[in-house]
Formats: sequence, C-alpha cells, structure tokens
Amino acid sequence: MMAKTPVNFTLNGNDRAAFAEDGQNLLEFLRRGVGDMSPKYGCGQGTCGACTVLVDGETHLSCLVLAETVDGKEVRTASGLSSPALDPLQTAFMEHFAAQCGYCTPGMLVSARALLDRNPRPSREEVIEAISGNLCRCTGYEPIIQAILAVAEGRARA
Amino acid sequence: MTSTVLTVATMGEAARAVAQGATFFGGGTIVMRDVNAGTAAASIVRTTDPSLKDIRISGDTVTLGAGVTMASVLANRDLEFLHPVARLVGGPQIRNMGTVGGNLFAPHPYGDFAVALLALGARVVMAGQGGARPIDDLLRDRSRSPGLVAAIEFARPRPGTFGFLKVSRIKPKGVSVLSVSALLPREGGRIRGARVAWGAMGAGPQRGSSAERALEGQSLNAETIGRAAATAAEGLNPATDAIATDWYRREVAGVHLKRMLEQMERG
Amino acid sequence: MATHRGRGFAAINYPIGMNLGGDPSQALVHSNPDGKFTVALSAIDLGQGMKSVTRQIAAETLGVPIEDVYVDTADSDTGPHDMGSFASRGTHRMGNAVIQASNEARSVMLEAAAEELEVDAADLVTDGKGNIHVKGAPSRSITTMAAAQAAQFKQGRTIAGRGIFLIPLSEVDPDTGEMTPVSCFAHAAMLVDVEVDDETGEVAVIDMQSAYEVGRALNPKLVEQQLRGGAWMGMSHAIWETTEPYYPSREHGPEDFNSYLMPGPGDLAPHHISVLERPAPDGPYGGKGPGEMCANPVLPAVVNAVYDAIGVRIDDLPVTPEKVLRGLKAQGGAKPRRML
Amino acid sequence: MIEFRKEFFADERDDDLNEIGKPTRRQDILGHVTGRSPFFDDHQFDGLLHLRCVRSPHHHARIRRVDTSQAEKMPGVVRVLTGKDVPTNLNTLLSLLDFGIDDEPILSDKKVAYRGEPVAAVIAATEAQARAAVKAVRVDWEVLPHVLDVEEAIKPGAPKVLDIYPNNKFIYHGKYDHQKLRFGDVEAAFASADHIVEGRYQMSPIEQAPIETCGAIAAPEQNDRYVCYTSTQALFFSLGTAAKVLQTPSSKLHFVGGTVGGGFGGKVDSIHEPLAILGAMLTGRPVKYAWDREEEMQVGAPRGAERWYIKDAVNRDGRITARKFIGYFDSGAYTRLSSYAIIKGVGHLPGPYTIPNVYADVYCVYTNRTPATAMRGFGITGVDFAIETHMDKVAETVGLNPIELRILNSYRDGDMKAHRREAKNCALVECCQVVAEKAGITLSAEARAATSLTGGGGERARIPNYTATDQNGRVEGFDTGSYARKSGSGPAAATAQPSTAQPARAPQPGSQPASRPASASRPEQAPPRADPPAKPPESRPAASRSGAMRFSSLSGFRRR
Repeated sequence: MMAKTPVNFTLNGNDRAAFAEDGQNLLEFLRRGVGDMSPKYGCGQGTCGACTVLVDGETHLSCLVLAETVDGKEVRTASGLSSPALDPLQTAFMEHFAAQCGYCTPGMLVSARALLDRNPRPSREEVIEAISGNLCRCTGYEPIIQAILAVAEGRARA
Repeated sequence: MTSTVLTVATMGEAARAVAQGATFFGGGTIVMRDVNAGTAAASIVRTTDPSLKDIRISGDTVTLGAGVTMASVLANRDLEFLHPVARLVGGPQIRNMGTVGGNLFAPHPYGDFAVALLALGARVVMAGQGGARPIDDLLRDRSRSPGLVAAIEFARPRPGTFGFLKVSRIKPKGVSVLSVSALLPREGGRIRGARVAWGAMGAGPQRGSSAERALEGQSLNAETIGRAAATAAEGLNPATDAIATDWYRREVAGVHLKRMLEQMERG
Repeated sequence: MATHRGRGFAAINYPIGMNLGGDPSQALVHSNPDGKFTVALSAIDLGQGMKSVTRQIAAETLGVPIEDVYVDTADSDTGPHDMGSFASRGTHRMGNAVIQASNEARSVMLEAAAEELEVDAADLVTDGKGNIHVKGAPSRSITTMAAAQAAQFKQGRTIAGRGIFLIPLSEVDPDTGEMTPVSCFAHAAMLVDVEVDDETGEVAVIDMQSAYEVGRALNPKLVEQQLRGGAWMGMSHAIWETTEPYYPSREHGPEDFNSYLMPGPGDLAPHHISVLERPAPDGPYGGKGPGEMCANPVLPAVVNAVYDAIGVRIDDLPVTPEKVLRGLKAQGGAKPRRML
Repeated sequence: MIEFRKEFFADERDDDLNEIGKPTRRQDILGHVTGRSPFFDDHQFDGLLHLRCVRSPHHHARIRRVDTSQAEKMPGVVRVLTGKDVPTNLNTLLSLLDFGIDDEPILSDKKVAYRGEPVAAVIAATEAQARAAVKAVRVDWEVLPHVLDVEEAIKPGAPKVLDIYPNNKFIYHGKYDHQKLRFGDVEAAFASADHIVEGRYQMSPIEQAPIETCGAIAAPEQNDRYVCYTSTQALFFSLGTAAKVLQTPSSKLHFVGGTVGGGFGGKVDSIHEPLAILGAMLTGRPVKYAWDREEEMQVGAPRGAERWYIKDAVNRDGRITARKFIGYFDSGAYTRLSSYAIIKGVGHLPGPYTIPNVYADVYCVYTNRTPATAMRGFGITGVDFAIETHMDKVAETVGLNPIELRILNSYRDGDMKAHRREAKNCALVECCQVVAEKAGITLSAEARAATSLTGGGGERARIPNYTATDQNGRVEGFDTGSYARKSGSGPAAATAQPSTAQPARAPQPGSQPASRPASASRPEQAPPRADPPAKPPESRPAASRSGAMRFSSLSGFRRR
C-alpha cells in the first residue's frame, strides 16, 4: 500500500480535499484524483505546456509540481475560466479560430490569462514571450497571438 | 524506481537527509521530471524553510537563497543586471518554478544562470557549513556535491563590466547551442581580473581561460575582442547532441564571444 | 558579420483521396422530432475540422440552418464505416457520403411537407432558414420542424438518409506503373524570403507569399487554419525538424520538445496567402482538401532561397546552421545568386 | 494576410450557397476553449491499470529468453504479457487491404529489429509501478549485426532485417523488388539533350509530434464486449486490427474516439488498441496503454526518411524532355505504410509537369530503425522537396527565371501524365502567376498569358508510341492477388462518375441549378472492373481469419 498525503487546496475558488500518492505530480492528481480534466498531458517533462495551471496566481507546469505541495494553495485551471461566464480570451480564441485539435488550448488559455492579469495591455512581443512555454502543432501560433492581442486591445467582444 | 518524498521544516534537516543520500527537491523542474520517468532516487527531501527564498542585498553584496526562482530575480529591480540572464532560462512556467540553486546542477545543455554566476565569481554557501566556497569548486564536479547549497553570494558588477549571451535554435524559448558570460572589471581602462564562462561547451559551465588570457590587462577594443574571439574555443570540449555538434559549437564560440564583447564595448 | 537575403520559389500539386481508391466512407443522417438533424459518422476530427465541414455540407444539402445540424462522431456502435482521417480523404470522401445521405433525408422531409401542404414535393424548396415553401409562392410554407413532426407523429415516416462514397479500388501495372492514383489535385506555389547569417549559418525565414488552389473553400476560416499552420510546419521541416539529427546514425535522437526542434512564436514570418478555388468535379460542392499539401512547397522554397542568398545548396534536410556554415567554408564565403 | 481570388475559375463555381463558403465557427470550438472536449484519456475509470512495454536496447538482436518472474512479484503488478499471450502475434497494417505479408509481432518473442521494439508488457496499478516493473524484466539478448543506411541495406551480404523479404526490399505485385514507372524512353532523350541536370536529395525522418501522445484505454463492457477509447485517426482500421490480432469478432469491440489531440499521420498504426484490450481481457479491469513523450519521439513511427536521385534532360529553352528517378524509402524494421507510400509517390511523378519521357525505380528498404509510417504529405512531401529543389538547378542551368521554368513545363488540362491518365482540373500555372504578381516579379508575356485550361491536350495527350520496359529486379517465389496489379484491361478511358460525385444541392430561390453535367467524364478514373479473381487466402494462418474484418474483397499478396 502506497503512502498517501492529504491535500487541502482551492481549485478554481472551491475548497477541495483529496489524497496525493507518493511522488504523484499535480497533473495526475488533478485529473485522476480530483476529476478536473482540463489540464492535459503532453510530455511529463516540462517541455510542452499543455498541463499549465495557476498556483497562487503563477503559471506552473502541473506535471512538474509535486501534488502534495499545493496543500493550502490556490490552483486555477482552464475549466475555471468559464465560471460563470466565458472569459474574453475564450471568446476571442473562438472568433479567431485560434484552436484546431484543441489539446494545447487549455494550457495556452491559462498562460494568456496570467499574462493579461499582470499586464492588461501587452505588446506582441510580450504575448509571444508569455505563450513561449506552450507548444502548438496545429496553428502556427499566429491566430493565438491575434486572439490574445484582440482581448488586450479591447477588440474582442466579451 | 518509485520515489518517496520527505518534507522537512529546516535546511539543517534537509542537509542531513542529503548527507544520507537523499536527492534535494527544489523547484521540481529537474527532479520531478526524473520522478515522472521513474529514474529519480528512492528518497527525495524537500524543505519549507522560508530562508531558502531570501534575496539579500547589502551594499554591493548580493545573496540569493538557493530556492529563489528565476521569476523572483526578474521581479527584483536591484537585480536588473541579471534580468537578461533569468529571462532566457526556460519559458515563463519554468521561470516561476526553477531555482538559482537547482540551476547549478542542471544537466547539459541547461544551467545558463549558473554560467552567469560563474562569470560573476559567485561563492556558494552550504547549509550547516561555515563560510562560502568559490562556485568554481562546486561546478568542477557537480556529481560530487559537498552537501546542500543554501545560498549564492556575489558582488554586484560595476555598470558595463558584465555581459551575457545565450544562443538557441528556437525563439524565444530554446535550449542552449551555447551560452557565454563575462565579467570584465577595469582599472584605468584596462581589464583586471577578467572572468569568462561558457555554457553547453562542456559537461557543465566552464571557465574560458583562453579568452580570459586574451582580455586580461587589455582595454576592450576591436583588436582585443578579435584576439579573444580567435582563441575562444581553445581548451573547451563541447558535446555533440541533438542541438549541435561539438564542431559547430567550437566553430561559432568565437563569433558569439565577439558579439557579446562588442555589445559590452558599446555599453 | 553579414546577413544575406535570398528568395526561393516552389510549386506543387497534391493528390486528394486515398491512392488507388478502394476507401469507402459512409454517413447516416436522421431528423429528431423537432426537425433538428443528427449526422452519424465514424470519421475522426484531429483538428482539421471534420465535424465542422461535414456539418456545413449536411446543412447545405438538407436546406436547413447550420444550428439545426449536429455531427456525432466517432462511435463504432453508431457511426457507419469510414476508412479514416488520412490521405486528404476526409472532406472529399466523407463530404460526398454526407451529401448522399442528406439528399435522401431531404427528399423524405419534402414528401412529408408536400403531404401537409397538399402539393407536389417536386414543387417545394427550402429557404435554408428552417422553412419549406412552394417554389414561387413563399406564403405557402411549412417549417422544417412542423414537417418533421408531421412525418413522425402523423404520417409515420422516417426522415433519414444513408450515404456512401467509394472510388473503386484500381490497380497498378508492375511493368509501367500505369495506375489511377486519385480523382483530383490541389495546387500551391510559394515564395519565401530568408536571411542567412554568414558567420553562424543561421537561417531566418522573414516572409512567405503563397497561392493555394484548394477546390471550393467550403469554410474559408478552416482553410486558412490549414494553410497557415501547414506552412508553419513546412518551415519547421525545412530548417528545424528531424527525429535523427545525424541520420542514418541513430545517435542523439530527440526525446523531448527541447531537443526535437520546432519554430517558436518568436520565429514566425508573415505569410501572405492567396486562395484560388477551382472546384473538383467529383468533390463535395467542389471541395478538395487542403490539409496535407500546405507544408510541401515551403521545404524546397526555403532550400532554394538559401541558395539564392549565399550560393550554398543544401540537398539534405533540415537546413541546419552547421550544414550552411560547412557549405560557406567549402566555397570560401557567401556567393549570392539573386535568381529572383 | 489572406485573400480569396474569386476571379479565377469563377465560371466553374456558383458562389451563392447558404452554408458552404461561410466562415462558420467550428462545431467543437466551445469544448476546446473550455477544456471539455473529450480526448481518449479524459474518460475516468475506477481501478484503471497502466500498461508499459519492455523495449529492446539493441538495433538488432535475437531473444534467447525473457524472464518476467521478478517483475511479476513487484508492487502493484497485476500481469506481465509476452508474445505467447497475443492470439495472433503477427500483423501488417495493410492486411486489412490484403496488401503485404504479416511481418510485425505485437510483442516480439524471437528477435527484435529496431531499438525500442516491444518484447513484453507490464500491467500495474500505477504508471510508476509499471515503470519500475519494466526495469525488472530480464531479457537474454544475442546481439546481431545491424544496418541503418538504405543503400547499405540493399548491398549483398547486408544484415537481414526481415526474413520474408530478400535483400531488405519490399516485393511489389509479387514480381519486382521495387515499384517501376516507365513512360517513353528517357535514355534516348538523355542522348539528344542540350543539358543533363542531376541531383541527390535526402529528406529527413520527421516526428508527427501531436501534443497528445498516442494511446488507448480499454475496459470490459456489458454483454461480454470491450469498449476502447482511442486516439486513432482511423476508427475501423484500429478496430479491424484489434479484431484480427485478438481473434475476436469485431462485434465484441466498441471503439470510441473522434476527438484527437493532433494526428498528422502518427495515429494510424493501431499499436495501442490491441494491447489495451488484451490487457482488459486478461485482467478483467480497465487498462490504459499510452506512450510517454520519449516513446512518441523515438518508438512512435515517424515519416520515414527518403533518398532521391533525379536526372533530367533539358532543352536550351528550358523544356524538360526526360526525368529519371531512383528513390529509396527508409521503411525501418517493418512495412507499416511505406510500401503504400511509394505507390502513391510513383503515381505523383514527375510532379506537376508535362514531361514526355519519365522513368522511376523506387525501393521500399528495410533497415534496423523505428518503422516508418504515414505523415501529412504521405509519399509526396519528400519527393516534392527533391523535385522543386531540382527545378531550381534546371532553371540556373538554362538561365531561366525559376517561375518561368515552372510555367513553361507546367501540366495543363488534357495532358497525358506518366501514369497514363489525362490531367484535368489543373491550376498550377495560375498559382505561379499569382505569387509572381504578389512578389513583384515580372514574367514574360508568354508566362503571363499561359493558363491551365489552354495549351494542353493534343500532342501532349498522347501516350508515347514506344516505352522502354525491363525485367530488372524480377523476383521469384512470390505470388500476388490482384491488389495494385493491373488486370488485362488496357489503359483507362473516360468513365462515368459515381452517383454522388456531383452533389445535387438544395436549389436556392433565384440561384442557378448545380453546375456541371453529371455525365462529365472523369479521365482520372479507371473503368469499373468486374470482380477481380479472388484467390482463397490458403496460406494465411487460420488465426488471422478469425474475427478479422477485411476492407478489401481482393485476395492477399503472400508467399507461395
């Protein structure tokens, strides 16, 4: 029987408690342990960004976060962006066709949200920097950059 | 191998666990990847000791706790000279997680922040051990770490004396083809105590002694830069990996050293 | 240090649909009690937009608004056989199957409406807004919802349709290679501008100008997604990607995204796209399928541009800084060509 | 940054449809941006087990013994599978099309032919436990000499990658060790050419690199069936493969997919579904088998490398009179889809140009590396790189603007292609003109006046009176059914379209009826043939018949 550690934290604003297995990463913990499927597994190596979540407001790669370390912390994921209403970024991604297969999209949105939270009017370069840890194999990035800039410049209907 | 993680309150406890063979878990960007791959040590230790995240600046001396992240370096105005270095480590998420201490042990081709610290002539404070040792000693053989790194201290460089350049195939986030950093203090316009450091040009961060010799005692001008560039690769044994061959790294080392020095010359 | 600019051009065509045929696709369409339609497929959407383009094709053919159609895929218990999403066959093959299924369902819907309106089904048209009316007499109309409910609850009709598209398997002559590879082709031409650093061998794509002929653009935004993302992938193949950097050696094979190189958002070049539409005679509404071909012209265009810039031919992909630098040293520096 | 040039081919289109041509949002976009789109791994199962494979560290080795006893005692381990647990432990992907010989074990038990080849599979309670147990499986290897280069592999005395194919070459149509294309007489044209232009081109192996790795989750379902959630690009292809490998009626399998995190050709090989279902069958519990990123990169099949040699005969004026190809596809250790990619590639030669004499010998070569498979641009991307790089060499040789050269040689409606079908629906000339115009490149009056609709056919529609053929690469001892083998019937003429070919559509008030008569001839389409002679698959193992579904009624290609 593996050792399990109780973890109390808030997920998208709601108190949650679950047991983390020894050495379990936050990605598996959120998906299998808590049931939030919005962070995605892309590599488990910290090289693709599909598992990006916010821990106390900072973007983290949940595959490289030891699950038990979020005890007492605030975790936000893409599934929390749309509660109650869609985040303007989500609307902009839809309008700008900024997603194709959709697998990198949740992590991409979390990185974009973190950017706009600390810098509501980023330049194109700042947008590029902010999403540089999130890989996309479908779009060639341009539509994603355009969608984020549209929100920043208030062009997107929210 | 499945790993078990021990969490302790103080650096002292963590140091004792490390002395008994445990792997220290800092930001997670290196160790957690191994845990996921099942290649990490059986026992891992981490600490909640707040001192690990301290940034202390007294006069010209900067002390960074081993647990200070790249992001907190970037958030600190007094550390502006290090922002060009920290900004080029990983992507935004990695910079929110990866620590100064961890970077000292990052395997090739990672560890660009350590390259800058080597150029700065930083000293490493070990947990539970008095005094500080030159970073050179620690980096000479990183497989035999003499304990647990608690903090890194170094003197703030005078304006225009510190340079850093990282070359990668992918922009803005890519691993090193190579990185290079230099500290070139001047006395009466002459370089005194030149320190040049390379990343991805060997097993770990390396001193660029041939370039240092070319720079020492000279004034930083086109001629000096040319001489330093010409001998840049001497004594370096870079690896061949998926990013580049040893031949290519050697071939362009001088070019990039020159570009960095010219940038410093322009100020 | 000097950077040298160069321009490279390439033109290609691309065969649409599974080579030699023999690759059926099937579709089932049926109406719900309130006149909404479900399209049941086993086709796969891997980002190319299969669900979306078949939804538009079904709505167009049924003559109902797009909101009234939902595409359900892929469950082997409910979706009929489809060969799969590859060979640029999805839109072309499945699109045709959906048209056939939708036509069959549409004809039942019109018969039901005709019975309610007491007219001949042949005199009925749809307005695409949820109404069916007598040709030339818009006042004599019934909603698709009312027609669907009448069919199910009054007339006892099933508003449903079956579709299949198959280009029969053809064969190859072993001695001459005579064959019938495909039924239509997409086309593209691409011009790229590059900058080459003659001290480091680094190549940067700084501009792309293209013309893609894709048959009818069934959804212009989905077409743009494919062309933009595909051209990015072509640039990536040309300059960055390989699973074996020292092929045929198996040493140093990438095992993560830090060592498997693909251009980041900071490596993008503006891509000015022109779309031409020559409908495919056998394509759904003339559509072809732009997904696969869009990367192809970029690889040779980049190689040709590098030659144009410095006179070094890289015939061995990818165009790494090392290959460029070795080429420059071998010929004693850059020898610009200016062919374009 | 995007424009639609509606003025081109406008008379072939009616642009007033209701839904077609509209920039309608993706049906799946809301699910994508809210993280609710259900990818295969987003389905929760209580008591999910994890399967990971034990892989070869060698390029080529004989397996003396596999010892799983230690692994079976490890914490969390439920079951360890080896080759003997797989009902039909030999398959080739295209057997569903009756193309090729079963050549690849699911779990190898005799030898391995590439680094990373699976020889056993561990099923454990957690992924970490599965990883730990994988390390505890002991394999006794006898390392064999290996070959990695395609041209080395076909030399006499090269290490034998596969026993069934001689000289490491796939056998086409049971007759030749390569795919031939013969059209006219290239040697005669070379003899009388103003210029000969030659080149060698190497296309690199490419990872499809979808952000979602390949995988499947299988679980026992009601009524003695098994459900399988999968990332496959081809639902019934994977279902059929699983039915064959597991000797299970396809009716017992319930596959669910359709929402896939990128494929690009990397998710057609149906590797994960059979083992995940087998695991569920043998443990009675849900089993997940998915690659981690390292496996996706080095074990997952890439777009294979290709090597091409091209030789052109060119007139002073830039007209290409002959083009000869020698091509080598690096298939890796097994066939997967490379044999098929070559047929597609050969049908594509000599590219979008009308050249009166064309020759190609293309080889599907086995080497001791990860098997190759499909990728975006299947069979075409590599040779297009070669052709279009070569075209620039031709342009430089004759001193012609590269765009002029393409237009001069471009294929037009009505031209005869090297595979002996008439070209139609062409648009290469127009694409070239638009790019030249955008890039501010001035073309000659002739090039500006050219169109794809004119200048073709006539002489250019003729099949050469004489075509040089040969028996090079003839093999004996192979039998073939009729797949991809030409029947007695001669070259195809025009034929009727399938009934669905020209879509009828809802007539719109005030709009013209759908364009183009349904009787339009489709020269690309061969005449429908009577059922080809179906031979009983007598030599196919009984196992592979049971439960297997066939997508082709044609008989198989197998060894006598």
